[in-house]
Order: sequence, then structure tokens, then C-alpha cells
Amino acid sequence: MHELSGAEPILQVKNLKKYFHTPRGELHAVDDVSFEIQEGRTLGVVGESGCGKTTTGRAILRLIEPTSGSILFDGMDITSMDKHRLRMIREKMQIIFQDPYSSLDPRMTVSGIIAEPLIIHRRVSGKKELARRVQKLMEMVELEDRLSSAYPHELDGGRRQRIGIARALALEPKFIVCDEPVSSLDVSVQAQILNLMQDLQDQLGLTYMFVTHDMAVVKHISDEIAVMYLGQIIEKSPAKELFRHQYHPYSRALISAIPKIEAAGADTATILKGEIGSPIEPKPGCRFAPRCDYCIGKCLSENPPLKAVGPERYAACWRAEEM
Amino acid sequence: MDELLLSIRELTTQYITEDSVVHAVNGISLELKTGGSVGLVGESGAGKTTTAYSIMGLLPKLTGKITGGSIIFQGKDLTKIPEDEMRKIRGNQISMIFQDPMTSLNPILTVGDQIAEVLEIHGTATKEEAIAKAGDMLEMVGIPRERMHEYPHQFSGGMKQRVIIAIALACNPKLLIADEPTTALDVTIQAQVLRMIKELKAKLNTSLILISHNLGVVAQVCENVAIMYAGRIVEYGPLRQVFEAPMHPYTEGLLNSIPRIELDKTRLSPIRGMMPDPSVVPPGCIFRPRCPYAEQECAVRAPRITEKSGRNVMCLMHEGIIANKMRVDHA
Amino acid sequence: MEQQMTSANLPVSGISTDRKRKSAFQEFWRRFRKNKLAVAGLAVVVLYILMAIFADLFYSYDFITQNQISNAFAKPLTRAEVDDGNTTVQHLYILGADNFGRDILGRIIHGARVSMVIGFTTIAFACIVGSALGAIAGYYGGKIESVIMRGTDILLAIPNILFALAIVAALGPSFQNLLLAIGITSIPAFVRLMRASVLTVKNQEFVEAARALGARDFRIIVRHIMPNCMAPIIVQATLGIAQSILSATSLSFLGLGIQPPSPEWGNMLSDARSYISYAPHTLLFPGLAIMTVILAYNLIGDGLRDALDPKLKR
Amino acid sequence: MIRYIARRLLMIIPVLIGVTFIVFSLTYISPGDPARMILPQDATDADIAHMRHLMGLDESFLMQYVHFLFGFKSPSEDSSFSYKGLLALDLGRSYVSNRPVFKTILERFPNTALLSLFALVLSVLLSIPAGIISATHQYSPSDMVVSVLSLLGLSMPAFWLGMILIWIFSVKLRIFPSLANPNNLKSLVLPVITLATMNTAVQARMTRSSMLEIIRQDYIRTARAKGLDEKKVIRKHALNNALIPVVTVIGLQVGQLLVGAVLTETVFSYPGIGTIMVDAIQRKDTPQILASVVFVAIVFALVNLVVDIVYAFIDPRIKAQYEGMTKGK
Repeated sequence: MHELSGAEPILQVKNLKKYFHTPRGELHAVDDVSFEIQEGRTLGVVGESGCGKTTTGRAILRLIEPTSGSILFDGMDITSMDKHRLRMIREKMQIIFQDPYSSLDPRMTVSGIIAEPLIIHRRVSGKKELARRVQKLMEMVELEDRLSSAYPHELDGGRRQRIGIARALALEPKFIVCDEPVSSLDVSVQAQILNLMQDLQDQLGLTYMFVTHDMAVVKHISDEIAVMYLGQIIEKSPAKELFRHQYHPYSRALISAIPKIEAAGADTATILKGEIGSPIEPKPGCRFAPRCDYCIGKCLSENPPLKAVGPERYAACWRAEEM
Repeated sequence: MDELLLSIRELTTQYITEDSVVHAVNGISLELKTGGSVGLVGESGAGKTTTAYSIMGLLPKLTGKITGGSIIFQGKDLTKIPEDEMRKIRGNQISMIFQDPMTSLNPILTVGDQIAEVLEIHGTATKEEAIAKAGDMLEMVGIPRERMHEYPHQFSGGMKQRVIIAIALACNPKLLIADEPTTALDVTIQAQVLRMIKELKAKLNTSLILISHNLGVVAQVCENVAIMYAGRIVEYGPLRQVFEAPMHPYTEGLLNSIPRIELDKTRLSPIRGMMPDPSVVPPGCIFRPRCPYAEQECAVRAPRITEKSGRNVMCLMHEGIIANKMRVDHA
Repeated sequence: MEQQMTSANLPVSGISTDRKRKSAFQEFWRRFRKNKLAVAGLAVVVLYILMAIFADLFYSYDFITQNQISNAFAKPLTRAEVDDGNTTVQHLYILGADNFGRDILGRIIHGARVSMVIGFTTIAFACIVGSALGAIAGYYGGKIESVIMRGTDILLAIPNILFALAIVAALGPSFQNLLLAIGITSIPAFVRLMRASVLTVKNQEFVEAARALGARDFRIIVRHIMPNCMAPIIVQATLGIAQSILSATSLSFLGLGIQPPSPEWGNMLSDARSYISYAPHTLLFPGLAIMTVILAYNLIGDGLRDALDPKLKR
Repeated sequence: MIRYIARRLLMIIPVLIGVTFIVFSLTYISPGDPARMILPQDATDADIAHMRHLMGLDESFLMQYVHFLFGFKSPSEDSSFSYKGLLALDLGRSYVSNRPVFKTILERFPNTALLSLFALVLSVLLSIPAGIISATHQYSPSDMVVSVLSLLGLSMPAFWLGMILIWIFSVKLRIFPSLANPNNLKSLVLPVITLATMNTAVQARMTRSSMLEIIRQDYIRTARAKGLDEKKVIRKHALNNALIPVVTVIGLQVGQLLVGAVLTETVFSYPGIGTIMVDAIQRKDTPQILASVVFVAIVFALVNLVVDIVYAFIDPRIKAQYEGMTKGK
């Protein structure tokens, strides 16, 4: 229905919150996050550990129940769906996991793993068709046919990640959450998988939400990037733009901290003081304030909202314009 | 100070198990001057960590074995000296930092005790002095000395790695081996730790072997770089030269594989195929099956180390046996 | 509905060749076989099972429960006349005779039947009940988990044989009550183990992946969680059988298990206790029988643990 | 720390209630009628009904459980039918000896405690060094010896071992007496060995596997990288960590010791709580059985409480986990 209008977002996330109860208090893993993704595009979600990027991804698929907020997929509100309708919608939304070692059932064969979604959703009516579909999927992710009866532990990380991708693609989804899909792979294999993912996006018109901590990877694969810090999006920008100029001091520090090959020996990193704070019952004010060199009085009392600071650019900082 | 501190010659290390022999390190040679630094770069299974363990004498007792070559450290061959003597060097003259700070500290001893311990072992201090010095070390790595009475679980990952660095540097070692010291850390914490390592290295005039799969990290810290592939150093030279104009097809492939923030690439050019099985050693060049420039000769003749304008490379193209098809300006 | 049936019955691994599926077992067997002691243990257990099944072929039940007072305490390898119904026949007491002149080897062989039945039935019961409870507790968590785990804590708070003792004391000593007592006391170990492994497996990403694919709870538990939790359960079941046999013989020894004149190893030892000084063979052989079978199960358990340990894989 | 102990104490209360409830239920459903047992063979139904009333047996199940916990005042003048309840350590009198059941238990318990304590000390002294040697010399002959011996120990029924020891050392060699009593230390040697064998085996295996696990940890590698010699690596870094799970096992082993004591005491005719129990069961002396099982369960629960507290002292992570929890509130 929406395929014709490219401007229509396929996914809209509004005021998403996910709090966990811990013995030490309420943990604000995701705290009021809103964004949308256009069909066929890639949103990169980047941040350091504990920033809530993974939780956001899982909450969108309701693998974790959101505390509040709404998630609209193709115009349908996922947050209020019952179990039955949720199972239906999962044909359209899938996930690829970080660890190709733990995301595949060690007691199933490669073909068994890829066939499972087709069986769950009764997409095929016989063994022959199932075999044919599995074979086609394996072809799609460039997995050798002879591996169909192998077990995951017999394969390397790259091939395992291909299985995970094939499994996610089996139901022909429109949208895929990619949770650090290349982080545990060696660089040469990582490049192979990134290329594969880009090819599949072009062929199948997929929409990606690409969650990662790797700035270079996120820049490479995304159209748009959201930077998260302690449960909130603090800057959102078209990918290439973000690396030219940052409106939020955290994004700036993050990008400057990436060790670059070109600048060998020349240490240009802006070193942030301290470490990431605790997401448990955060204090009022900007969450980044305690580490921020630009911190002013207002930062300690009021949390800045994410607001437009330029064309297609958003930042959550009281002093964004000065940056 | 330009004297030679460490000289590894034709080092070969194997893991021998019931079922197979894993050729982890296959005759590597490497030299390091006092105060110098070298980065060991490669993908998993390249033999980087095994090289470090061979130097430290920490190979697993039952399986790991140095089967050839020598490691000359300050005139002594570490592969020949008895364990007692090696123990006096370990932690004292050669120290090591490990990849995972979360598990590398003893959970039931305070961090102060763990730093003081290394000082006591090497007889540089009495108990009281050791504890006082442990506090100094903590301060040196940017942790308040009051925290020396706390246990590891009270520290974050970045802080633990600082404690481990404090342990490693407590005896002012001549050589520090850092094995993926920042891989488990976040980018901003990585930047803190890398800068600290660099500063302390300069201050204490320590030589450094930095092991990493991250080319950027090595680029930040090291003067020289050794690119490892399947237990061999396939290319060695001054870091900038190697990264700007790689001579070995693997180095080139590696540089082309990584997405870089400085370049607006829309597509990566990965190395095809996989790392070979380390328990099988085929004849010829080990990189041949994945090499875009390979010729028939590469399957039968093993390349030797060729020295060219201060750089070493292990490829038949540079021995003049096959034509050099690499463009120098890869980027 | 029909559509549902056909696709639900479709085996996931239908595509994979049987050759490969067999190889998973072969892989396990290859690892298990390396452990010579475990293989020896397996051989001993098989021997005992055969003995239990074919006990009547060697000695009739009547014969080994019938008193032959004249041959009391016959030494091993004694040949003596025994009363077989109406006639007297020559009989070789291979392991000697007990205080009633009954053939010790015969009683040991028939005793194997009792012990094997106890071992298998109690553990089968405990394993099914305990694993199911453990799986539910681990998978669903919350209140159900608290109830199950508190119940387990209570059962664990009474040392196991003591609890069995209390059950038998309350219900009276009989074979069924013995099975019940040992069965119940064996449950907590399985509950705890299953819960712990379910908790580990549940948080693995492949379970989350199945959920993301829209799989129902039942499918997730049966297809993904259970198969990955079986290794420790199998090991525990093996060791549990050893424990169960030991408990049964202990209770019988105390006069609270199998009642005389049924041939049971614990019983035999209980009788032998009064004659330690002049008929040590009545003490020695039944004890050896218990020890070998328990040792065998322990060896198999250790072997299974090593062969199934995922940490040792790759 | 005090809060932690208080919390642990609170946590054992529901367990104890559950235990007493189960044991009480068991006696409640047991087929024998205590009233009939006390009265002579020719008692009439009316006599029995009256006696049931006097003993409080005609009341509801729940009421009887309440009596069991908090005491029962018999309508009879004969005070022997009244008792103050479990909380006052009074569950009435034995049907057989007519003595207060807990009096007998408290008299005999020190004997069992003595035997168990000796066995515990012996097994700890043997098993921990054996387990360490075995683990640090994996696949060596000493490892083989320890492994084989511990497997044998694990497989030997205690009562059989006890009798074999009697046969060898009392009957054949005449070194130790075959009957044991708490006033003669020499007579305790055989029962202590009998009782300690299984525990030693279990603990040695546990220490070995725990040690092997710890030796593979990263922080052991850190310790070696410091230049520490192997002995110190084991003593200072590996051992303490490896003993944490072993301590738990020792706690659980106390339960096994109490069970083992039943068998061992029977074999050596030792006047402990085990023989009380066996006698009581054989004579269907319900109050005595009930009291003994509940008593042992309480002792077991308290021992495990102590173990948990010790645990928190050895492992700072556990202490912190708890302190973190209270801080948040």
C-alpha cells in the first residue's frame, strides 16, 4: 500500500521507553526515543555500551515489551497488538544478531535453521518445496549447497552470519533490525557480510535499522545515523553530514576518538573525562553534562530535547548552535 | 638509545594435540629496539597472541611448544633459559596486558594487593613499600589511591584495564606486550587508555609490542608494524609507509576491507575466501588461494623474506619471480 | 485444520540427510568410546541388565528363596546336596551359601533385578517430573518459579535418605513405597539442574531468534530449549540411578526397604551383619555386587559428562 | 553483613515450616493408629475413641498441625499426653519409652555430632589436598590414584564398608572394637573412617573439577605473567577461588553425614540420633520419628545458613551484591 509513496516512513517510533526494575532502582534503558525510517533506507543507531541501542532494537520487535510509547509499522500500531497478530507482523519484521555463535541452535542443521521460519508460518506445503526454498535462500546469501546438512559449530563466523541472514530473509520481510551483525567478525569477513547486506537491500528493497558501536561501519552502511547516549538519542543526522560536523559535544568526542589510519601517530582525539554514567534513576538535566566541556548551568537542571538544528539535522544540546 | 632489546629469529610455535598439530607461528623474525614500538596486526588465528605467549613463556604447558628459533632478550635466549630465570624476567622486565579486563583480575583480592604483589615478587619492595607504591601506580593510571582497597567488581571495564596496566608497569619493565588492550572497551574509553599507554611508554622509555586486529589502534601508537597471516609475518616496515603503500597483497586486502571514516567509500573490496586451516600446511605461498595476483608459480614456491628500502615483505612479486601487479597507491 | 496438520508434522530436519544426523551421534560415540573406563562401566551395566532380565534362567526364584538350613554358610565353591522340591540334587554353591543355606550367587542375580527396576523406575519418574518442573520454572519465571523452587528447597532441606526413611516409616515398608520414597527424593536435583540449564539456554540468542520468527512457546521449549538442556540431565540421570540403587540398598539394610525373604542386596547384607566373624563371604559378595554396579554407573556418568560437555567441543 | 545474616535467617523460616508440614503430613497419613498402639489389645472401639480424644487425634488436620507447632493441652489428667509444641522443643513422649522425645534426642545428638565432626574434619583434611594435587598434576599418576580412589569411595555403600572394616580390624586383626561408643576414642576410629569415606570422595572430586576450572581463568594467567611461581599461583590465586564452590558442597555434605550417621551408627551400634531413628521406625514410635526427622532437618538448615554466611565472607562479590541491594532502598 505504501510502496508507491517513498516519503512515507515504514517505521515510526514515538516516545519509546523501556525501564527495567533492578534492585538498585529503575533502570532507564531507553528513555523517550522517537525516530522514523523511510522504506528502503538504513538508519544506523550508534553508541557505546549501555546506551540503549540494543534494547531499542529489541523493543521495536517486541522481543522486549516496551514500558510506554508507540511503534507504528506500515501504519499499524505494534505496541497494542495481541500475540496472534504480533506473530503475523513478525513475518514482515526480522532481526539479525550479533553473535553468530549463540544465535544459531547448535542442535539444528543449516537447512533446518533456514527452514524453521517457513515451517512456523506454514509458507510451504511439502518437503520438496521446502527444500527448494531453502536452497534458494542459501544461494541468496552465497552459502555453498553442500553445507545444508552441516551443524553451525562446524562453520566459521562469516558463514554462520550468512545463515542468520538467510533465516531472517526466509519470510521475505520488509524491515530488519541488524544488531551488531559484523562486530564479532574478522575484518575481511566483515567486509564480505557488509557487501552482502547492501546487495540484498538493493535487490529486495529492505529497510534496515543497523545497531552498532563501530562508527566506521555505521557511516559506511547508513543513510541516516542516530547517536545514543544513556537511553536517549542525542543527535540525528544524514550519515555523511554527521562526520563533517557534529552539533552535540558527545558525537564530536565519539568521532574524534576513533583511531584513524591516516593520522598515524598524530593523536587528535578529544579525550572525554570520566566514564559513561549510570542509567539507573538518572538525575535531572542533560545526561552528558557531567562529562561535557561545554556544560552550563541550564545543562544541570533541564534535559535538552532533540530539536532541529539544520536541514535534516537534530541535536539534543542547549548549546548546539554554538558548536 | 638505539640498542637492540629483543630479537626474535625464526620462531616456530606449535600446539600439539592428540588429533592434530596446529602450526600457530611459522618461523617469524622480528627486532625491537629499546624504546621502540611495533604493532602486530592480523585477523584471528594469525598467530599474534601465540607470539606474545612464546615471548612470555606462557604457552599452555601440555600442548604449546616452541619447536624452533630463538627469542633473544637483552642477550639471553628466552627459549633456552630455565623456568626459574624466566620467572624473574616475567612481570619484571617483560610485562603483558591482556584483552579482557573483566576476567583478568582475581575477583577476591583487592586491586591494591594485586598491584603490590608484583612488586613483592620481584623483590623491589617490602610489604609496606609495595603497598605505598601500589597507590602511586594507581594514581599514575588515573585512579585515586583510596580505591586500592576495593575489589575488581567495583571497577568498570576501563578502570580494570588501567589497573592491569598499573600491574604491568609496576616494575618498570623494559618491554610491554599489549594483547588487544582496548578491544573490549568502548571507543571513548579506548581513546583514554591508548593515550595513557602512549604517555606512560614515553615517560618510562618502555618498548612496546601492541597486538591488535584494529589497524587504527596500531596506527595511533606504533612506529613499525608487522602484518601477520597464518603464523607468518608477511610484511614489516615503518607503519606509515606500510599503510600508505602496502607491498603485500594481504596488507592491501586488509586495508581495502575496512570501512574508513576518512573516505566516502560506497563499497568495500574484501579479500575473498577464508583463513586456511592452521593444521594443514600446503606448499607454496600460504596466501595464494585468496590472492588476486597469484600465478601458478605461487602454488609451488614458498616466498622468502625480501628486504626492499627498509621494509620486509614475503611475496614472490617482490622476489622478482612473478610480475608485480600491485598499484602502489592503493587508496 | 488439515493444512495445519501437514505442515506441523513436517520434520525440520527432513532435508538434512540421515548420514549427517547419524554423525552427530557418531561424534558423541567417538568421544565416549575414548574413555575406556566409561566403556567398561557400560559393559558392566549391560551385564547386570542381562542378569536381571534372564535371572530365572540361572536360578529359579523358588530355589533362591527356599531355606536349605543344612547347607547354611557353605563356603564358596562347595558342592552340596540341596532339596529341590521333592528330590535332592547335587548343587555347586559358587559364591557359597547364606545363613539359611540359600545360594548367594543366585540371590545376587535375582537381586540385580530388584536394583535395576528400582534404579530405572525411580529415576525415570524423577527425571520426567523434575525436568518438567524445572523447565517450567526456568522458562516462565515469576510466581510459578518461586513456588516450584521453594518447594524444591523444602525437599532439599531434608537429607535425602532421611526423607525416604520418613516416607517409608509413614507408609510402611513395601516395594511400592520404596519406589515412591526414592523417586520423590530424587526429584529436586533434576528440578534445579533443568532450571539452571533452561535459564542459560533461554537467554541465548537463538531462542530470541525463534521468538522473533513468531514461534510459539511450546515450539520454543520443545524444539530449542529442551534439546539443548539434555546433556546435564542425561548425566544426572546416570548418576541418579547409582544414587537410587544405593539408597534402596541402604533402606533395605535398615529393614525398611524390600522385605525378606525377597532377594535384595541390602537385605542380604543386613542378614550377613550378624555373621561377620564366621561367614565373611556372605558379607563380601553382595557388597561387591552393589559396589560394581554403582561404580559402573558413576563411570558412565563421568564419561557422558566429558563426551557431552559443549566446552570441550571444537 | 548483619542485615545479610538477618535476611538469611528469615529465609529459612518458610523452609522450616515446609519441612515440618511435610513430616507432619507423613505421620498424619501413616496407617497405624497411635491410640490403638498405646491401648492393650482388647480395647473396645469406645476406649480407642476416648483415647484419640485425649491425645488430640480427633481434631482436624490443620488443628493437629497447629498443636504440633505450638503445643497441645490434653483434656486428660495424665500430663504425658500434653506437649508444648515444636517451638518449645517438646513433641510429647515416646510411645515406647514414655520419655519426652526431645530429651532422648538432645541426649544422643552430641554423640552423632561428635562422630560427624570427626568425619568432616578427616574428609576435609584428606579431600582438599588430594583434589588440588590431582588438578595441578592433571593426567599424572597421582591424579589417576586420586581419581580412582575417589570413584571407589563414591561407589562404596557406607554400611558395607563399615562391616568390611569390622571384619578386617576387629575380627581378623583385633585392633579396633566392633562396637563404638562416644567415651572410647579408639572405638570411634572405624565409624569415623566409614562415615568420612563418601564425603572425602565427593569433596575430592569437587575440589579437582573446581580447581581445573579456575586454573583456566584469565586472572591465573595474569598471576603467571607477574612472574609468580606456580606454587604461589595455586596457593594465593587459584585455591581461594576454587574453594568457594567446595565450601557449599561441604555444607551439603553435612546432610549426607547425618544420613550416613544413621547407617554407620546402626553398623557399629553407636548410641546416636541415627540409632534412635531406626529403633523408632522399627517400633512405629511416631512422636520419636517425627521429632528426629524434624530435628535433623533443622540442624541441616542451620548448617547451610552458616555455610552461606561463610560464603559471603570469602567472596566479596556476594557481599557486594547484597550491600548494593540494600543501598538502593
